[in-house]
Amino acid sequence: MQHTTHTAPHETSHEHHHEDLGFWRTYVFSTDHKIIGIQYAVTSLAFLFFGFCLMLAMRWQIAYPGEPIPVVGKLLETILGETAKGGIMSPDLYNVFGAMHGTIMVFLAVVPLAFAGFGNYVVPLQIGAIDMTFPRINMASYWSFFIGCVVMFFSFFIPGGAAQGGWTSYSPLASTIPTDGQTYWLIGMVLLITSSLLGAVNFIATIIQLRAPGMTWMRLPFFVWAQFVTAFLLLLAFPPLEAAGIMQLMDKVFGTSFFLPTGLMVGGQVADISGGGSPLLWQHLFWFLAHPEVYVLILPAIGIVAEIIACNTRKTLWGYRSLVYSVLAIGFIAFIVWAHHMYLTGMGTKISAFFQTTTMIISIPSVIILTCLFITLWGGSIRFNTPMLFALAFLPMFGLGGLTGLPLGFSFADLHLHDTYYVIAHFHYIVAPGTIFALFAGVYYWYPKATGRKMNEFWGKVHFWVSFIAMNLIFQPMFAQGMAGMHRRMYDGGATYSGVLDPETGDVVGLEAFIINLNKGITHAAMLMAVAQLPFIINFFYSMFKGEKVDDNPWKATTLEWQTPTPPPHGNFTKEIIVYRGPYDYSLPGAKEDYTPQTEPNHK
Amino acid sequence: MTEPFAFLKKLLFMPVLASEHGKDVDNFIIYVHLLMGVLFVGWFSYFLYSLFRFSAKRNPKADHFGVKSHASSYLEVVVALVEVALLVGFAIPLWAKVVDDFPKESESTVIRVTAQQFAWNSRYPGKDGVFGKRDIKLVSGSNTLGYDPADPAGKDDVVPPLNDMNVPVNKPVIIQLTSLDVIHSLSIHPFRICQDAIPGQHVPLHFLPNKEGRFMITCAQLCGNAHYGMRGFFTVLSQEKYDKWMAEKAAAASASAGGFE
Amino acid sequence: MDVPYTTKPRSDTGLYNAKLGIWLFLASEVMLFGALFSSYILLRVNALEGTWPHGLLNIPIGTFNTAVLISSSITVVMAWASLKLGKFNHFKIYQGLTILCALAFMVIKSVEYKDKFTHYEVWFNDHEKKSIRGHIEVPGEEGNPWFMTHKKLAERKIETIKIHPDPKVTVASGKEAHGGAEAHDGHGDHPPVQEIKVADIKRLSAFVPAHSTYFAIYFTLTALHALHVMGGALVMAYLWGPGSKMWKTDPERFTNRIEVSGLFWHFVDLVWIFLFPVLYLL
Amino acid sequence: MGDGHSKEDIKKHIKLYIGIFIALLIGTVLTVAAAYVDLGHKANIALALFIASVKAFLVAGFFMHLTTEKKTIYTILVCTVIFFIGLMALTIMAHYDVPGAGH
Ligand code: HEA
Ligand code: HEA
Ligand code: CUA
Ligand SMILES: [Cu+2]
Repeated sequence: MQHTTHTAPHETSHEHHHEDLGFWRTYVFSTDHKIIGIQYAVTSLAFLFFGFCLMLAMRWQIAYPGEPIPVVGKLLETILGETAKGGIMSPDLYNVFGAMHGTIMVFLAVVPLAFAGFGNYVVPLQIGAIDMTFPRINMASYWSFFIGCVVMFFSFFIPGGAAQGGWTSYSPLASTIPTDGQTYWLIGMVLLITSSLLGAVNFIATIIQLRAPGMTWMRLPFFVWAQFVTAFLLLLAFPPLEAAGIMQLMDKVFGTSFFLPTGLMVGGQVADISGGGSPLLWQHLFWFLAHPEVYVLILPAIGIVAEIIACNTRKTLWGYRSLVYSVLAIGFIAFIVWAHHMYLTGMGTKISAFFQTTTMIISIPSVIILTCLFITLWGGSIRFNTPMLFALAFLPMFGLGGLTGLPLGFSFADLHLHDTYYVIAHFHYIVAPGTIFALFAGVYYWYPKATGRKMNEFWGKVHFWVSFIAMNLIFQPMFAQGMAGMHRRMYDGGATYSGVLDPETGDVVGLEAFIINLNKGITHAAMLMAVAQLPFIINFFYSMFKGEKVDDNPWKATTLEWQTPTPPPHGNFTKEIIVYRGPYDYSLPGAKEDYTPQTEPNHK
Repeated sequence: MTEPFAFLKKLLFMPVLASEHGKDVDNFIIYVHLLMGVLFVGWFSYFLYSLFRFSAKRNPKADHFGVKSHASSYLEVVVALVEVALLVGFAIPLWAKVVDDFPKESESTVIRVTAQQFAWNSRYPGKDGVFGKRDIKLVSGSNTLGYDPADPAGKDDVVPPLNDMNVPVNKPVIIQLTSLDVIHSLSIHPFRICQDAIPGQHVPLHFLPNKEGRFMITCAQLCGNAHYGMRGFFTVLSQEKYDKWMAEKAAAASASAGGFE
Repeated sequence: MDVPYTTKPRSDTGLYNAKLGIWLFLASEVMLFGALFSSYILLRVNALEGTWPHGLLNIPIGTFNTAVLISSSITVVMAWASLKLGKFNHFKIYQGLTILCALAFMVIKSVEYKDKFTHYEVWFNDHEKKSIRGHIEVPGEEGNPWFMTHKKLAERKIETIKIHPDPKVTVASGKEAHGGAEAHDGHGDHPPVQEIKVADIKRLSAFVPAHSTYFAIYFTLTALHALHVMGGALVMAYLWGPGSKMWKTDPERFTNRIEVSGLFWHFVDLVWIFLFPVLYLL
Repeated sequence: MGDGHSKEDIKKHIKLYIGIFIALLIGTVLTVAAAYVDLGHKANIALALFIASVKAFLVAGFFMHLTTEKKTIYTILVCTVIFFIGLMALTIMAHYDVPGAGH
């Protein structure tokens, strides 16, 4: 059945004629976890960039409503036609870009990069396994993801463009928009979900079954724990969205009414449907995934940051056990907080009390995790290299994003803050200067393992500082906008809701002008952010060929991925791996060096 | 009232306030932000100090164990306790008040608000204080709300123009909210209210406007390509002005008969 | 360089890889079907008074199909047990029977589906009038048409159709209803054929997903289940045929494969155990 | 595969399997029969689900060897079931707990 592995003949052919696989089997249809990891990483970096480009165009429209988009306006008109007439973004196109920015960033960029990319590359190495448990399923997972990406990307170019119901795709809106974008979105999602499920099964099985001798649970690097919990989140939270996706697809294609109530009007006419469905059902099933999904976005990032902080403070992680229990707790509770996105759909006291309570409970392990990482700094000997800078910046950025989740977690405060830019700022602080910084950190940190060369430090630091400043200039003003009552998903950036005069009193009604004007500053900061990526992109490709050559363990780290040749060969390890100690034995009293690899036996 | 918070409200860019329960909302938001502020400032100072104090230059040899005390556990317990206090002391009871403690209909201004792409319909019960009967089976292209034209109670219902609702000041308002097509959300920031309008569902909400003025209704849920333009006005008038307005609209309604859109 | 524990269990977990893998996969399947189940329940409690159809499925056929699926799950364990006992020939027989059961299930299911696609309900513009269920005659169509809708009728400018209403029968749970497919000629008294003006029709729908949320969820659940049956049957057919060569080279691993595919098959059976009463009887 | 799966054990198991098979068939007949007895709507549902659960237990417990499975598998399945129940229960409860319930 589908869960069997490598057949024997395949295996032997490997052993005997190593070079025989040829280009396609080695680099394209590879079953090697490292190649698959890199495939995931490259695909998702491309989509990260693409998702950002969509947002740049949107930011232009928000700041300068109705003005032609500079530079790419003409190009958009050529490619997309009507919806970008004269290089001006139409409301439909704005909604397309908005929905796809969210979808792409979450499902096509950050998750595949953080979970599948880094996870595939690093997890088997860190636990001392020769590969993933099911290498061929691993390959299937990537290709399913890839086809999903193609479907999503292709949908931009169909008549009417891609999905425009927001990344949340709330019915009835998403199912009644007459274009086919949503259908493509759903098909794409089913493929992406399949990919995630296959990946999740593989990760869990690998971590449970393939740990090297001596690699007990409490000796796992924290990154592995984070990936382990993440895999469970994907495994059990995604299927309900798949079910919901199938039902919405039925609504779109077969005219059913799963999410469409009786008496619904579409385009001024009574809809020709049976009715009897429930719009809220979609929301429940969507958020049942989407809340755990946000932890999927953050946990691998926390894992990366923990690795880098331990290594660059030359200290063991403070409170390793609390860290582990905290991520387990987060993983468990993440399944029962989802309706905090639905407080204002009409929720009574009891249910809202339940979800507010679980939401507050889940914030505690986050506090513990951050506390442990902060305290780790104390007494360290901190090396400020590029990965460390990004990892350090992650902490307060995630802190800010997390803290601003607290008011949102109370339904009573949500009365004022729901669906405003405060929410946008809240989660972007976590995913953009948070997760993305962690991912940058990971790229800089593991790059030497994959290529044998380091990325340039100077340009790395330029990348860091400009990005850091730009990110804060982008997202900090959004808190103010949100508090002032500016709502998200506004084609004109809220201009319609601003500065109207009361005909009787002459008072200004709605948003104050300076709140709207912040839009311009934010957009300029986003452009700065774009410029700041140039050194990174150039550095990334340049260093592949010209970067400083380094040895197998350039950061002097303890975990197993640094105990292999660089880049690791097929099968990963050239010697037998036995683990004798915990993952972070830095600066052990009495040790020769300031790091003691996990493979080093105890000399007592 | 809350002089000590006036400054904080400015600092947080909160908009004007025009409802009774809004005070609680604002105060509550400020309490939470105080907690956040303390945590942020505390940890951030600690963070900067450690970066300075323990840089490799200043501290070339790391201490394997680092902090030995478990003071941070107490801190975590404190955070948890504050959260419990906010939850049990404020968030839950205040929410209960918002969703359950409805004023008497006879003592309130009752409005049925129906959202549609991309406008707000409103309907007042008229003199008899009773809305016309509504039946889902009657819904059609010309009678989108499904009101029974034969029902006498519906004859005096008042239907003001789209996107324009008025209420008297200092009298509770009950809004019965629904939608015709997709999900919208009725958000009026000065009143600190927000409620999704969901097709097929009628959700009531209430508040007490305590300040005269013209306020803006924002649609807070993506509802299609003109979501950004789905603006409406909600005006709080003195009782006299309100009565006058109501009389005008009622006259207009009986002139057009039936009160249908 | 082989991935370890593909055949022998790892000592601390007591599991071989594929077994852990399949259970993880099944866990996610539980959530998939679980979500659809939850949706079923929500839609049902959400339904307006009297709009949830009852007794439209063919209970005898459903019962028979249940028995077929249950039989397949005993043959599938027997196939595995035969391998454990080293009796490859018995394995071939049992595994073959399992595949036949799967095929039988699919055939019966398609007959049921076909019945639904040609069975209609008509609602009238006059909402005081009750809807009628039955088979229809449409000018220009031979026999009972498939997938007819009021839209198609209007497009073809058809003015009247004929309907053969179902006889009244008493169905499960003692409720009285217009009979479903089981109420074909034979029992019950046949109401007379009626002629209906298309202009009077508000909706006309076969018992297809668009008919009602009930049929929507019925078809979604059963079709998804049927996909699982087909997938399982394909894998088992592979293991019965070309895949069974492995018995010669690596019997233990082959037995594991049979066990793992069997686990999947039992799960498919398990889902049906719930689907049957919930969709057919309640 | 060791534990409990030696040839002797298997032979014993086969008897059990056949017993379960018969029990499942009887269960099916019972389910259908119970549906024709009018016990009140709720009781009918409860009974049908009860019989289905017993059958499910037999299949999962014995055909799928869950009664003698490893701890890892139990842990995974218990979590899954908890999340499933959470999904179903909370979604349905949220449906009933709406504003103005006392209104
Ligand atoms: C990775 C992503 C991520 C993460 C981790 C979180 C974490 C949290 N989120 Fe967030 N959230 C989103 C992504 C995320 N969220 C997204 C994408 C949305 C919008 C979806 C949409 O509508 O499109 C959203 C929306 C959202 C809402 C709905 C708002 C609305 O629509 O009205 C709510 C409400 O409860 C909420 C709450 C929380 C809470 C309480 C946490 C908690 O887990 C946070 C816990 C963390 C802390 C409490 C930090 C602790 C830090 C310290 C103690 C140290 C501080 C030190 C310094 C700062 C130096 N989030
Ligand atoms: C992981 C998720 C994620 C990430 C990372 C981001 C990143 C960013 N987001 Fe987004 N955003 C969402 C998820 C995300 N967003 C979601 C879910 C929504 C809601 C959608 C909806 O309403 O439905 C949203 C909505 C949203 C809005 C609100 C739109 C509206 O409501 O109308 C805005 C407005 O400014 C915005 C801005 C930005 C900006 C400026 C960034 C920047 O931080 C981007 C920074 C990115 C980069 C700088 C890319 C760097 C890439 C490279 C360097 C590639 C290198 C390549 C190679 C080497 C090959 N986002
Ligand atoms: Cu209506 Cu947005
Ligand atoms: Cu959430």
